[in-house]
This record gives sequence, structure tokens and C-alpha cells, in this order.
Amino acid sequence: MFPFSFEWVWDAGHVVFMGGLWYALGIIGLGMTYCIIKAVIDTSKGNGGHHH
Amino acid sequence: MKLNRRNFLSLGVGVVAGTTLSPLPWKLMDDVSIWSQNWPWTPLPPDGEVTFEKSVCTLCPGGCGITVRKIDDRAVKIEGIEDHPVNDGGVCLLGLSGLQLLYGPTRIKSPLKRVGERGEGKWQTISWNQALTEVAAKLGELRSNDRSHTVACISGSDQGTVPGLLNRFLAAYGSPNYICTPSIHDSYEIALSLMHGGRSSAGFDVENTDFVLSFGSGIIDGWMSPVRMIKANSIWKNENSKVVQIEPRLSNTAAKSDTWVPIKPGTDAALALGLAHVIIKESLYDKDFVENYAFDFNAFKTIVLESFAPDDVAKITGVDKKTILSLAKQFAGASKPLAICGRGQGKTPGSIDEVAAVHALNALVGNINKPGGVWAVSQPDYIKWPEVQMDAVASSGMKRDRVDGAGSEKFSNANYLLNRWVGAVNSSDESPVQALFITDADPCYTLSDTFAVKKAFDKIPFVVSFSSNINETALNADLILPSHAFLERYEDVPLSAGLTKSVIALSKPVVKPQFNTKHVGDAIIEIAKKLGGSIEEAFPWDDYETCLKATLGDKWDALVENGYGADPDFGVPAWEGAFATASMKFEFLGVARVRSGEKDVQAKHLFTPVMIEGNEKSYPITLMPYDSLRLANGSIGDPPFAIKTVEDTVLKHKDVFIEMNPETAEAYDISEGDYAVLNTPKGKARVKIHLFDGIMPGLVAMPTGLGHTGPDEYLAGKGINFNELIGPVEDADFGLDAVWAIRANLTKA
Amino acid sequence: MKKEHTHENAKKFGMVIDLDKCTGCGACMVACMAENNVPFKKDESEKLDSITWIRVYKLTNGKSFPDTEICYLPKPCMHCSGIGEHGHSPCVSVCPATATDYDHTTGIVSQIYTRCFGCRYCMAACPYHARYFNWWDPVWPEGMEKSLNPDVSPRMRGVVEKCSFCFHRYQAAMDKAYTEGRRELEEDEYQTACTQACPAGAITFGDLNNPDHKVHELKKSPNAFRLLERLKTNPKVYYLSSRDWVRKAGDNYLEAENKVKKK
Amino acid sequence: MDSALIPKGVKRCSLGLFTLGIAVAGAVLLWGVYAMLLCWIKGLNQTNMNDYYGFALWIWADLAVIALGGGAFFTGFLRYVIGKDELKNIINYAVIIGFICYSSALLILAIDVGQPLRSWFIFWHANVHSMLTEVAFCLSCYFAVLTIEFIPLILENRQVDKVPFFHNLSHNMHEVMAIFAATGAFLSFFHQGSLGGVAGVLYGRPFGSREGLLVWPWTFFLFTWSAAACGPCFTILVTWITEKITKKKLVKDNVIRLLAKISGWMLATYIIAKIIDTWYWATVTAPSMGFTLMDFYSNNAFYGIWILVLEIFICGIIPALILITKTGRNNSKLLMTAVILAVIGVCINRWVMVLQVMAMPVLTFENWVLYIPSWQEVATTILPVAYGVIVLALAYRYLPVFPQEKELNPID
Repeated sequence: MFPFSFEWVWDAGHVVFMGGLWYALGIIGLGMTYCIIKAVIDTSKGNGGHHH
Repeated sequence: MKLNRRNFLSLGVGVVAGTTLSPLPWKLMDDVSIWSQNWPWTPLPPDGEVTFEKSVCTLCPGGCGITVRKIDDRAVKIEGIEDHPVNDGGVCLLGLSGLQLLYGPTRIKSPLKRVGERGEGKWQTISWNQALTEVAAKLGELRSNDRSHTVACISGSDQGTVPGLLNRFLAAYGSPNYICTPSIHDSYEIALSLMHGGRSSAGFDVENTDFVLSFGSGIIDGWMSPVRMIKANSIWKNENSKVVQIEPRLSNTAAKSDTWVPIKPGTDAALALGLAHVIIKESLYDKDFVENYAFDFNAFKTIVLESFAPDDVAKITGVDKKTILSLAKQFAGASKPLAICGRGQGKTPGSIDEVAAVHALNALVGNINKPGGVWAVSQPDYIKWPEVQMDAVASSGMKRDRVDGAGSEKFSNANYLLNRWVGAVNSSDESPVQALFITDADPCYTLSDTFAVKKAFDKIPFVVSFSSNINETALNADLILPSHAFLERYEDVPLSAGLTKSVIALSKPVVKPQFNTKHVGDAIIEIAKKLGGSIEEAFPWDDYETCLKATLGDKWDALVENGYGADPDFGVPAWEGAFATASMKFEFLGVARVRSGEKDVQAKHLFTPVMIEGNEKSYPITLMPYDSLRLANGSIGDPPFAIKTVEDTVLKHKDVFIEMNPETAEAYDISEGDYAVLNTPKGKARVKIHLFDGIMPGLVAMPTGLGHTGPDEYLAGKGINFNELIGPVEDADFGLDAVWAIRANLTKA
Repeated sequence: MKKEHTHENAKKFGMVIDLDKCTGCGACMVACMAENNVPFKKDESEKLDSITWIRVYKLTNGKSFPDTEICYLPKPCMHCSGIGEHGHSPCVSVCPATATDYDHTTGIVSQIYTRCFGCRYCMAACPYHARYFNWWDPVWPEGMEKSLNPDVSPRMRGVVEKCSFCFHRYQAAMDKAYTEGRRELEEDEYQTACTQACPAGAITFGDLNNPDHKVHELKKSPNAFRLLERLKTNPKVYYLSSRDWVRKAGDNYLEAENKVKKK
Repeated sequence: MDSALIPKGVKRCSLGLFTLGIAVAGAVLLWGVYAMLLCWIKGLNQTNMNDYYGFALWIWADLAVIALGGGAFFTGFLRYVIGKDELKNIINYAVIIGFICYSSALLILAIDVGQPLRSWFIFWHANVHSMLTEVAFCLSCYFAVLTIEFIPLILENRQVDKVPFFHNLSHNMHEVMAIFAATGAFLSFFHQGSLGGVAGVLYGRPFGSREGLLVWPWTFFLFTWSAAACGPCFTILVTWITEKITKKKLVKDNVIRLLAKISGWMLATYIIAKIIDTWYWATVTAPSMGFTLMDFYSNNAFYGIWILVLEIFICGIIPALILITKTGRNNSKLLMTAVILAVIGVCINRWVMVLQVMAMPVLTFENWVLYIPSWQEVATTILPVAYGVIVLALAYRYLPVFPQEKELNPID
């Protein structure tokens, strides 16, 4: 997951694999952060609670 | 309400989020994984200083030199001594698991006195003083009643200082009843004494032979000295020496041989005589030997030519004529041919005819006391103790007949006849043995017809075992005076298992005694001292170690250093002066003449088939034992490591498999893995079937070394002790147990 | 995984086992157990879960009496080098946690017990069944733990273990050599426990790359073969047998090829 | 009693009856939990696995539930990436089923490993060359995606929705759901594939070994393809079962038929690829290793050739033919037959790729190995079923899972 292990040596496989992994994790993380922050802002604006 | 729930929800979410983002879960995750890597219940062996200690393995008579790796005061590994005359670095699996016997749960940790019934396993721990006092009291009582001769001792050996001390004790005390456990050495000794004259044991120069003709000897299955034999087998492969194995079952030895000759079981002597016929007839024998050093060649020749023609022998043995001719020519044509016998590991003396016939082959080709041949090796005589001064009781006791009849007029050639001893105890109203000592032996397990042996034990009022590990015999004792284990004690071990060298090994206390045990030598000396008088005087040493050092004299230092000492000048006399018979020559018919009662020797005196127990009608199949190095079948049972190596076609859970030819199985409508009940005239057993093409149809084979009632859960209750299914078959003229199989019937279970 | 890829000094430890000499006595198995603290249970007759780093198989030629033949075949871990010596042995390449590794300096496939989390993928990958799982906690009867070798840590429940070619002996020998100012080992300085114990001298161990080592020549024998060579696992354990049927038992052949492999 | 939690405009059974149902499933669940604890506390000796059968019932169950859970990624892919809008009426259920399948798979894996406390080493000391590493990473990431897809639905519960923050969060998540779904589809493509790769890369195991493309064996692609084909069938099957239990129509036929049609074509193309793969393997790969096809299907009845016939013909070609024909799809009996066969087919495929690989001897002197799971293995394998039933029941009762339910089942 992180190249901390003593035996870790970068090679192409790592780059591809880790690239894909962190890309996906990034999207998930950013997406969720966006949703939560926006929800906090929306709520503080007084929106929501009932159908609009 | 609404507010509360909202708070509650927020709080919950907050706690979860907070905890997740804190280092706590990650730290915990790390900690538990570290814990899982260091579980306190998984032992972590402590490190320390590495040392090596040389000693000898005494778990079998083989006598391998071992070097024990130690970490501080712990022994952690047994390895072989490089360049040792017996094993040159190799070790067998029993030797390798020796530490499990040293440290394992089977050790007897202090003197024990039986409190329950015999064999029940209920013991009371007692002090050494009490134990020795009780023994001395019992012995004193018997002696004062003039019954010193009713004391007997069963031992695994009669060589070295410990058997020496035991023997000396009996002599000073007044009993002739020192008995050794039987083996093929007994038959060889008798045969050699009758054919060569004098007392000697057979040595086999296996390293130098170029043609081995083995009559059923499990050369690589534990015969004689197992590691040495396996090494020899490799030498044969390297040197392109030929091995012919004659036996009805494809043993490991047969599998590794160049030629396997299946033979009708029990007819080996006839085949040997048939080969002799061909060798003589075709004049392939060693003329120099036969003419100048043999006494009765012509008489032998006449009988053999008359009665053992290949056609007749083929009928008896099932080996075809062509094979007989070819074998005889190959054997006689080899430059250093060697014929040997002793079924399997040679744990049973077997038929003496067979030894005589096989040894006659060696004589015919003149390969006696020569490189690659059979040597008559005199026994070591380094023990020089002063003569025992017997008092009146001792003298009269020593004049009594031995219980087993060995050395009597009828069995004048035998030294020990343990099978007869059992019979003698069982057939008398009051046991002729009132007190029995056992060391280095497990007769309740290793003797055939164990039920009879146990019955004999039941009749003996006082049984003392010196065993350091629990075994069947110790379980049937009244007192156990545990000796130090083999890696905890000094002991001289003269090596004799077929070796052609004179080697004395020294067993050393590699580790200090782990439990409250006492050297058997010390126990004897202390008992002697308690008995006092001339008995005490016969033991002038303070303790065993003093005795041993004094006995070994200037050999001591070298033995401590190397673990063994070989006599570099050792050799056997050449043909000239080698024979101590009445004729001072080799006697082909030495054995046969005893059989014939010194009258006309006839063919039947050369080959008297040993009839096995059971009639063919009710017991249509023949059950024979087979020995394996993976299953120790002597006085020591398999330790956990060794039993782990046993194949699942030999033992599965508690069930033992018998080997059966698929053809036989078909007749019984039985398949692989089926259960069957095996009945013999002696016993009954539930077994599983393993189909094996390598066994002769009509024959079934069962491994020895299983069916222990002790000593621990790693071994107890697994399989069947073969000795429960078979009984001894006494050789009428020599008294030895000549059994090789028993008849049986089988029903599918 | 790929550190120290310098092939100049790379050793390739391997074994040549002479099946003509092997007597099936079982000493190698026990020598290994004793050296490597292999645990044992009260019943070890269930061979499918019995840990034996080197196991002796009994092969038969399938013929009926009296043409039957037996051959014993000791089988340790093959320390496969994989295709092109890249160290992609079947097991190393699949271990998800890098708990088993191919040492390019020795050619030895290692197993890190404290890293292994017991997924058993390596066992599924190994066609030789050379890997064993600790289904149980190892238990030594009271007192017997004194015989444990401190050079090899006993394994905990739930991890995979296997033959290491007694790698700890290599380390010890190297340590000794270094303190004596040497960088290279003599052939006899590093031998596995099974090799040392084998009464038949059937096992020869050494550096397959080193022309001075006995294995270097032995492996070229016309009688030499390896198990399942067709799978391209590239094992470092060679066998010698003068018998055709034994050599043939080393691999799978189609009926049409039944003319015995190249000699 | 719980009416405040039940979505508006729909009817649910009484709380008593519901509780009874949950109790029954709960009892089964507890049995499984007990077995699970046994495995954790006493170790894997509680199973009948052994050194020859290191991968067994559980790994099969894992592969099977993930294949069946494939309905979530593929329906999501069709709905959000391809834009098949009708599928919004079944996507919620597909997501929940997927969530159940994936969480079950993770749970089974946690029981299956010998050292569960160290299982995170797969991330920490990752060997990127291992298919299992790829599985672990993609599986857990995709499970995160499924959770994210499931959350808005939970937030739509009548009471939760009243909280403004949750309402907003749910709304926002719906807005960006396409991105999540696309990421999920990407992840899912890889881990379904790497599960196939698990057996396919075993070049020491001729039954599993399949050559392929780059680092991926053909089984990689076959697994993804078959999960995409059969996962939606499982969604249809579970929906159908739910309809039978609730005695309500929950999803309109056109939605089901659309999904069935796509599945049918996926299955048809998959089965062609599978036949080609099998053919190539049987005629090229296996013989190069010294095996004939029949060596792999011993005369032992358990591993007979019947299993190949069952997988490819009966559970492959037949359902594919039914599903790609309009008559087949429109006949609800035929449709359900095809759906069930497809589900069985994919399970058999996973079974064969795990168990037959293990059972088959490679060394000439070894034998076929048979294995029968212990009750602990069976119980822990049934555990997810009970767990799934409970989650589905709770979700159906308290969440607006089926958008068409109100329309199809108007309350007077």
C-alpha cells in the first residue's frame, strides 16, 4: 500500500498498480469529501429537511 | 425527543469518525498483529553457547557414533560422527529422534512402586533409599531361604560393564539365571561355534564384498547395524557390486537389490543347499579351502549332491531351476561373494539350519575371515575384574540348573533361551523365578506370544525394571528403578552388531540427569552394599563411574575425547589357526551332527523345515512379520518424530494395515482399505487391508513395532503388536525360537 | 524482490538425490524435523495435514507380482527458479503479502512466518505439495521444548511453512566465514540437515552454479531428471535414477509420447 | 409500531410477523457466528481443509458471491455509464445485493485466513504481482464504493431524511453517483478479473493454468464477463423471490426483460469465449503439460466430465439461448428457468476453478483428493445467506428500495 516495507523496490508493476489504486481511492475520497462539505454548506444555508 | 435522537446520531457519527481518524485503531491493529507473532503459548527456544559432545547411540545394537549439539545445557540435535567406523556421519531416524526420548513424557522421573494391579499403571513415587532397601530386603529374604537361584535377570546384552556388573551380582548372590534377549546373533554364535569352534560372533565385511546373497536379511531395513548397512548398500551401488535378495515379499532391501528372488517362505536353507549342489557339482568351489581347511567336505558333498539337486530344490522353494543355476554361478563367480541370513532385522534367532547352510556357501567359496566375507570375531575382553569370591549360598545357587535350560545337556550350545524361560515359568506350579530384574529389554512387548510372557510375569512375585522410559515390561513391574537415559550416563558399549572391527564406544552424560534417576550400575553396587558380606566384597568400587574408569584404564581419555576407540591392529586369524573345532578345521556338518545326535548325518539334518503353527485347512494363509526402520520394534518404541514418518498405508489412525497381494484379495472379495479380522492360533486382530503387488499370493505381512500399550499418546494404542498373533516355535535340537510366520485366516469385517 | 540482481556471484543452491541409493529409511525426514523444530501431533497418520518439510514417497511401477518394483523419492521444497531463472516460482509470485520470497543471491525460496497471514494461495500454487499449513497450534509435550533449536523459530498456528534448505545453516556458515575474513564458503560448510543425516549418502547438496561443487556435475547425468519439468517451474532439486519407469514418473506424459523422455 | 419508519405510500406486514422472520434468519445467523468464532478461536483445524485442499468451500463461496454480486457493478455501469435509464427501478436492489455479497465475501475471507489479525499485511506488504493483492485492493475499494452507493438509500429513510444534513448529503451523493459508479465499474472489472486470475496464473496447476493477455490469463476476462452476465441474473432472481414473498409486483416487466436481454447477450458471448478457452486449453495448454482432457475429469463420479457438460451446455448455452430470444424472455417461466440456470452455471464455474484445481493430482505418484466440508465450514458459508436475508428484509421494510412499488401496488 505504501512503499515502506524494507524489501520494496519500485518497478513498472508497482507504478501501474499503485497508480490505478490511488487514482480510484482519490476519486472515492474526493467525491465523498465534496459531498460532505457541500452537505454541510447546504445545511448551514438552511436548506433541506423536507421536500423542496 | 427529536433533539435527543439528533444529538445521539451526531454523537455516534462523531465518535466513529473521531476514533477512525485518531491513531488508536491503527495502533491497536499493529499491536494485535505483533501479539499474533509472539503468542506466548508458542515456545521460543532460548539461544546460548553452542557446543558439541560426542557419544554413542544405544537405542539399537547398531552402535552409531553421535555428536550432540548443545545450546548451553540443552541438547538440541543429534548428528552422526564423521569418519566413525560404524556410521560415518549418518544417523537413522530413531537415533535422530533420541532427544524426544531424553526429554519426552515417556521418561520415568523417579523410583516408582506399584500400587494398583500389575499393568494398571498406578504408581507411588518413592525415594531411592526406600526402593533399594526394598529390593535388598526381598533379595535377602530369598537368599536366607536358600532360594538365591530363583532370582533372574533379563538384559538386552551381555557385553560391557553394566551387563558385567549384573552378571557379577548374580554370581556373588548365587543365581545362574542371567538371560539375554534373543536375536539372530544367537543362531550365528551357535553355528560358528559348531562350524568354526570356539566362541565368536559373526562379522560381515559388507563394505568390501562384490556380491551379496541375502536370504531374507533386511539389509537396509535394520539388519545388524542399520546405518552401516545402508552405507554399505551405497558402496555397492558405487562399486557396481551385485545384491540378490531372496524372500517372498518385496521388502525395501529386495526393492534396492539387483535381483529379487521370491521364494516360498521358510525354505531358504533348501535353496542354499541347492546352490551348494550346483557349486560343488560344477566344481566352482574354493579348492584350497575345501581341501586344506575343511574337515568334512566329502560327507557334505555326498549329501548335497544326492538330496539337493536343482530340480528338487525348485520344487521345495518355488525358485525355478534356471535361477538356481544362475545364482550359484554368479555367487561362485564373484571375487568376494558374501552370503548372509537372518530374517528382517534378525530379531528372532530363526532356523539354525539356515545359518549353517548359508554359512556353508561362504565356506565353499572360501570367503571366510577374508575381505568381503564373513568373519568369526572374538568378543572383546577388556573387562578384567577379580574373580568373585562366592560364599556357600552363592556357590550352591550357581550350581543349580538354569531356568531356561541353556547350557544343559540337551541345549549345551545355547547361552540363553528366553523363549524356553517363559515356558518354564508358565509350566510350573510355583514359578522357578521369584524375583526378576529387567534392564535394556522389553520382553513383554518383544517376545512372541506376549500373552504367555505376561502370564509368566504374573507368576513372578517380584519384578524390578531399570528402564528409563516407560515400556510394556516396566508397566508390568512392581518396582521401577529408573536408570539415567542414554544421553545422561557413562557406559562402555562394545560394538558387536556384525562389525568386523573391534570398537568400544563410550556413552557419555551429554546432559546432566533430568530427573531423579540413578545409573543402573550404581543401583547394583548400592544393592550389593546393602546385602553386605561376600556380595558387597565383590563390588570394591565406590560407584559405577569409578568402576568404569578403572576398567577402561588407559583407554578412558581417548574414549572421552572421541566417543569411541577402535583397535587399529584388530584382525581375525587367517585360515591357518582360525578354527577351534575338534578337527581344528572348518566343519560343514557341525550343526547337522548335533541334529543327528552325532550319528549318521542325513539330508533331513541339513534341512528340517520349521513347521509353523496352525493347520492349513482352518488357516489357509500365511502371516509373516516385516520390519521397517521407521517402526522401532525393540525395547524402545517409536518416538513422535519416528512414528510421524510411518506411511498411511501402514498405519491410519489406530488401524494397522496388512499387505496382501491383489490376487489374494480377490479371492477374499476384499479391497484396499477394507477392514478384516485376522485370526491365528495365537490371537485375533482387526486390521485394514493394503493391496501390494510385491507380496507373494497367499501370504500376508504385518509390520512389527506397533500395538504398544504405552508409553504415551503418540504411540499407544496404534496398530497391533505382531507378537500377540504369533508364538515361538522351538528348534527341538537347539532350543532357539525358529519361528518365521504363523498360519492365519481372514474374514472381511 | 529484485535487489542485488548481480548474477556474477549469484549462487544457486540445489540438491541432487540419488534414488538408486535412497533406501526410504526416513532419516532425512526426522533430521529435518529435529533441525527445524517441526511440530507433531498425537496422530500424524492423516498425511494431508501432516507437516513434513521433506517427505519420502513410495513409488511403484504398477506391475504385478513378481515384477513389482518400488522406488523411494524424498521430496523437499523444489526451490523453483521459474521461467528464465527470474525467481517467479509458482508460490513466490502469488503470495499477496511478500511473505515468501526468492533470494537471488542463493536461489532459495524463503518463508517469513511472521509475515504470512495464512491465505494458503502459495499452497494452491505449488504442484509439489511442498508447503504445509499450521492447522493447529504447535504443542510440545512438557519438557520436550528443551530440544528445540534456537536457530529456527517455531511457527505459530495459521501460517504456512516449508523447507528452507536449512537457510539458517547458510547464515551461520556465512557469519563464521565473515569473522574469518572470507567471503566464500567451502562446499561442506553449508549442508542441509537431511543431506548430513542421510545414511545412504543419497543426497548431495551444493551450488549448482559452481563447477567445483559435486551437484554441478551430477545434475548433468543422463539419469538426472526433475519433477514436473514440463510445467516450467524450473526446480533446483534433481533426481538420479537408472530406472526408466522412475524417471518417467517424474512428469506427466501423453499416451502417444510413451516412449520415455530423452536420456 | 414501527410505522414511522416505513416509507410513505407502501404497505408492510405486521411487525410481529416481520420479527418472527428476522428471528428465524437470526437463529441461522447465530449458528454461523458460533462456527465463525470457533474458527477464529480454535483455528482452521475446525475445517476439513488440508494441505492439499488449502482452497476449499470458502474460496468457492467467495468467488460465487462476488460473481453473483456482479449485478451491482454491471447494472450500475449500464445505468450510469451507458445510460439505460429504466434500470433506475432496479439499481437500488442491485446495489443492496451487491453490498451484501461483497461484505459477505470480506467476512468469509476474514475467517478463511489463518492469521486474520494480520490480514492487513496484504495491504502493508503488498506483492503487486499477486492476483490476490489485486483482489484485496479492488475488492475493498469496490466495497467502499458499494457502501457509498448504499448510503443515500439509507439516508432516504423517512426519519433519517428529516435530518437536513443527511437529506443534503443524500442529495449530493445522488448528484455525483455516476462518478462513483464509473469508478466502481472500473474497480469491479479488475477484481472480478483478478479473481479469475487467481486460478488462471497457477502455472503449476494444469487445471487452472490458462495463458492470456499480458499479465492476465484468459480466466481474468472470462470471470469479469461471466460476472457481468450472471450477476444481473442473480439480481433478477432475488427480486423475483422478494416479489413471491411479499406477494407484490415490485419491478415492471420491461425493466426485468431489458436486464435479462443484456444478460442473455453477455452470457451468449461469454459462453462462446468459454468454449474457445476450454478448447484451446484442452488441445494445446494441457497436452503441453502432458495431460489429456479426460485426465482432469477422473472416473471418480464427483469430478466427472458431467460437470463440464453441466456448466457449459445446460447452464450456459441453454439460458443464453432463452434470454436472447424475445419469446424466451417474455415467458416468465422460461425466463426464471434461464435465470436460475445462469446463476447455477456461474457458481459451478467458480466451483470447478477452485475445487477441481485442488483435487486434481499433478505429481504422477499422487492421487485425487476428495474433501467434504466440516459443519463449521458449512455454517459459516450459510451465515452470509442469513445475514443477506436480514439486510434485504430490513432494507425492503424501511427504505424506498423499489421506485415502482407505489405505482404497482396502490394503497386504497
